[in-house]
Amino acid sequence: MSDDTVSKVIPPNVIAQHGLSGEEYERILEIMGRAPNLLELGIFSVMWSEHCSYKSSKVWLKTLPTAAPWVIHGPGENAGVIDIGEGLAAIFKMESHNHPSFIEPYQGAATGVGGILRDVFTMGARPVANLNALRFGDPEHPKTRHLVAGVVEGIGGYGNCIGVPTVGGEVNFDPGYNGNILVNAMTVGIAPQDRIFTSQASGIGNPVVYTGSKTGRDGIHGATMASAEFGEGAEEKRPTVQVGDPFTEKLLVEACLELMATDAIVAIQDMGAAGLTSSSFEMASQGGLGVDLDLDRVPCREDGMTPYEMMLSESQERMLMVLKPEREELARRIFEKWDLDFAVIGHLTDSGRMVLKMHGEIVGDLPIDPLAQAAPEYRRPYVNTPQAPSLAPSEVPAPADTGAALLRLLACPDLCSRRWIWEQYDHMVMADTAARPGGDAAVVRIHGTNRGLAITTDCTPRYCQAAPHDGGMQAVAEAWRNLTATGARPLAVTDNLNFGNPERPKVMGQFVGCVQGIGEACRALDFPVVSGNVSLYNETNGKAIPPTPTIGAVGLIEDLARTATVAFQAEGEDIVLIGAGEGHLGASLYLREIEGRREGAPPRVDLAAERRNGDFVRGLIENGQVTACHDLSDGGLAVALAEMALAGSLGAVLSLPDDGGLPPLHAWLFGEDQARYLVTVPAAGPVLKAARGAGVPAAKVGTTGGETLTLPGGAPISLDELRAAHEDWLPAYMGDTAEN
Amino acid sequence: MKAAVIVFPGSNCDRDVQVALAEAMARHAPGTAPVMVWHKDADFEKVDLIVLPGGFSYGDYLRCGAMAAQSPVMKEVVGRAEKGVPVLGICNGFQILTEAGLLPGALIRNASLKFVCRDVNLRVETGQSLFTSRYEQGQTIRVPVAHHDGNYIAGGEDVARLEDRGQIAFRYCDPEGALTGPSNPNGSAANIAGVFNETKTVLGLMPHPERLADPALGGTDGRPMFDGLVEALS
Amino acid sequence: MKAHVHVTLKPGVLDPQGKAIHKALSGLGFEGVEQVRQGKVIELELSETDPARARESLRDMCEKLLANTVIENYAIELDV
Amino acid sequence: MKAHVHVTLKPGVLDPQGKAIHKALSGLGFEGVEQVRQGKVIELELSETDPARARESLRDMCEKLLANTVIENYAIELDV
Ligand SMILES: Nc1ncnc2c1ncn2[C@@H]1O[C@H](COP(=O)(O)OP(=O)(O)O)[C@@H](O)[C@H]1O
Ligand SMILES: [Mg+2]
Repeated sequence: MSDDTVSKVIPPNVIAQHGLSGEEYERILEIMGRAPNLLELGIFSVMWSEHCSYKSSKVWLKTLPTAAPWVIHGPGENAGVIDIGEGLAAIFKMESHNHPSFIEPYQGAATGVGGILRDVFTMGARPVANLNALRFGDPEHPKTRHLVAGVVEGIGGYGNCIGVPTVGGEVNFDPGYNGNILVNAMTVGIAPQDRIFTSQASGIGNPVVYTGSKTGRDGIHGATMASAEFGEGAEEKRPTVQVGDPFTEKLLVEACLELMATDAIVAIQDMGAAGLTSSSFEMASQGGLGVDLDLDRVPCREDGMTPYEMMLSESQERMLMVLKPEREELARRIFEKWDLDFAVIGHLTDSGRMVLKMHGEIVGDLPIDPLAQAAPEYRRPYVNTPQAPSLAPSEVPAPADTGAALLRLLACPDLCSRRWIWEQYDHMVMADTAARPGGDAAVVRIHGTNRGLAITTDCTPRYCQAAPHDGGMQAVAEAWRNLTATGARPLAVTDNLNFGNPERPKVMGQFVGCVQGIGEACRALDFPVVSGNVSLYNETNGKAIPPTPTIGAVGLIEDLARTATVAFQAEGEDIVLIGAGEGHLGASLYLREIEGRREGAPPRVDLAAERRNGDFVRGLIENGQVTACHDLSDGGLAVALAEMALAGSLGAVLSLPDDGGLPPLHAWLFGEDQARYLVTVPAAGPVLKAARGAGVPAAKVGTTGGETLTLPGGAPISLDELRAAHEDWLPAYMGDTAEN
Repeated sequence: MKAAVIVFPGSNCDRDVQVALAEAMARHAPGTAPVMVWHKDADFEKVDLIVLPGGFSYGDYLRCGAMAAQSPVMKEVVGRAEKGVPVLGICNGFQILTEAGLLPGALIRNASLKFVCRDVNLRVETGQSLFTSRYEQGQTIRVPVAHHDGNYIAGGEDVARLEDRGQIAFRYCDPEGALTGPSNPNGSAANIAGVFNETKTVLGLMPHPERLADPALGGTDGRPMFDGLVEALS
Repeated sequence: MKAHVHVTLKPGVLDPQGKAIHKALSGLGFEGVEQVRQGKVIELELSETDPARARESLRDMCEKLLANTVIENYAIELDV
Repeated sequence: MKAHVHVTLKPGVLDPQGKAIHKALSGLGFEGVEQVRQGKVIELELSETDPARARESLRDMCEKLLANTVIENYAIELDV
């Protein structure tokens, strides 16, 4: 080995800087049979970082259900793959870019989108939709506005340029995210089932090819940064910010898809977190092989880059492939056509080792399987979150004026219209967006067919905080409900588990509770988890974010002519409430926004009722019996009703059902009981009868019509007033005046 | 009828316009379909219509459309346009046409500085062109915009002269056809959404008629542009 | 040789970015800002060593690509 | 007083625009271009007449708004 890499004794502070514990270092010595050099230490450090190794979460992730007859590839690949019929597969995943987005919101969010897109097209899919689940701090916090502006612009900047529609997502504001925002991006792609690509390398001697952008010194140690808490030193980590180049990524998508239409590729893997290190390790280890890399051939953006920098750089828009040797020239021509770098940087071996050479010398030599398999795995101690006391509707005072309460809810940061955001996203490019943002789930047509995918992301962090297990269940149930409300059959889930420091038993307890809740709900709803991502250490100076297990979900619509949207369609239709409610106000938005209280247990999730009610509603939509449909969630019945009226520019009169036994009016209006939907039908009779037959609670609660919304016992509220309340908050907050 | 859609690196509405055009061709000129032309293929076959699609050619870096306007194929497009071959530029295609000098003016950053994607109303300023023959003058249509740099400035030319020569094709308006401030999504001079060259054989517009040419997507107001073109050129 | 090309909007051409910066500066409480215009600088590293030839080639680059002379002016500066 | 603020990407930070311009110039047949980086110039007209005070206020504007100091450097130039 060359001089600068000769095993010197690595000082303890350098080991610590690499985020490795003393115990972990001992294990490294054992695996290597000698002291590692700095390059090797760096490789261990990124491979064993929380981000890449899932060391704190793995034991719990294993408990999630991942199988179903329609699952083609579950967790373990770059993204999950499911069968959507007619020989096609949907490929999707969600991933976080939380820390980078807090440091540099535009580039952090943009590169987050770029990264998740790569995970999906690496597998052979053309990306067809992006979504983004965002959590910001208190609107009054001095940094929030700047972060919202930058993140939204960055997501749009990348997705718009690459030409993939951004069709949905979610946004919450909560002081719990003041020091740690969450940016979770999801991509869905479609591929022919017989052209799905994985990272499993094979064929000793086959060339290992690098393509895409050149490698720079950017993002070195991004993976370890994503796995460390913010503290006073956060500013010093700034040079790790990466700049995204969506134009190059667009070329990379097209070039990869062009090559994938041939039979040239043996294995392919994007260079994401931990760049060249993790992509080459992954390919070799999945194939049970070894790999020799000649670092002199790595296309570099700057002179004099060291092996350490090359192996750990997180420069964006790069791919690693193993090709059939006889197809190398074909591949080179395709990448050159698209003006992308193309370099054979090594080949596969049978050594089971990764051997790195530069200037003719070996600069690093590591065993692959021992490193991957000995990755630490922790069963971290945890304490369960104490049971939140339940709160009876009678313990929550009624508002002086229900209409005013509704207006306030519609205008609150967590419920107001997100139009200001989605209008900055091209949500129509590719000309297949059948249901645009603003409904329960986006619907994207499967190109060239009349079938569609429904897609959503959901999580209610305030529920997860109050009761992690129930909150985890609720997130899945809500995602399932959102898909169902469009008429889709829910198929599978990707998750993004965002939590604080897992070394703290309280945080670990939140994690465990949420994962268990997610698992239980997914099992009950036949809704397997096919991919996901874990983001831990989301805390600043010891203050953790609210537990936020974001659920992304995909469903299938067999006939786009038989779907429903939230918009009221016609005057004089009956409004039917499906599902039962007791007026649950614990942990509700009403309680928080109107009463200023954050307390109580979240609503109970009855998975059997979810399934029964949802299947019933989907049947109605498929039979063409309903004209509009919306699920009930934040803000309850009254808010759902107002959203339907605004979407259809048509009013309604809400009336109390005549079956008695109702909770207090305000609890009936604003309670957040689960497993419920509002539908409109030309006449309620047949639907009520069918519901009785199916054992599904249903009641007529009003009639559409006019230009006002009337709540029981209240004065009519004009749609204009409702619309202003709903639409104005975000643009006003972001400082957009009418003149723009 | 033969039509070509030019594909630049970074074009991303090429397939969208191909589909809308192909459907119009299937309706009015059965048996024909548009061809896709890679920007390096300067000697593409003779066609009756050239379309420059939307997207972010060359990432929209430097200036939108600037690098595409220098692409090998554009010399050929300019040459054919000068001989009277109709050229339609949508969104980025419009930006490329102004950069290539085929259309007057320039498109600069939206006044809001933000990307804007939403349906807008357009007033058809003339029905007397290859592109607008299936619309009525004064008619209001609804189509989406999606751009960051659609703020039209006449630059050198003045708007009144464009108006006199009948070079204004579409203007942003409210649903009733009034040219109001709030109905202008990007700050364009005189609410201009699309302009012709002097002979009305070249049209550039920021809105995307190809995105509302299919009832499954919520509207068909964009369809008459493609139908009219195919009908006239076949 | 190093060169800087300065590209600025012609006087009278609307400058949405400059306007927005102006507004934002006022919003931040900066007083006494009377006008703001935003331009671009393109920094090039050239292998050419003869200033006259470099300048000529740069002028050509500006006319063809770097500036849109309908709305922009350019100025070439050589680090000699 | 007139001021120019030059905002450039920090060394080592990827400059996708510069990269694309570089490629486009090669495509146009301009040879001998070795590197291209793109930056911004913000031109301000200030009512302040004291150079020291102007400079201080400009520095403040850069830190707060004109530059993204995570990835950009800035330089202030006063026309005096
Ligand atoms: N929370 C989770 N639930 C299910 N699967 C997960 C979860 N987190 C990660 N995975 C799976 O683990 C694998 C590795 O994930 P990750 O390291 O994020 O992928 P990548 O290397 O592509 O960034 C992926 O297949 C991913 O789907
Ligand atoms: Mg991946």
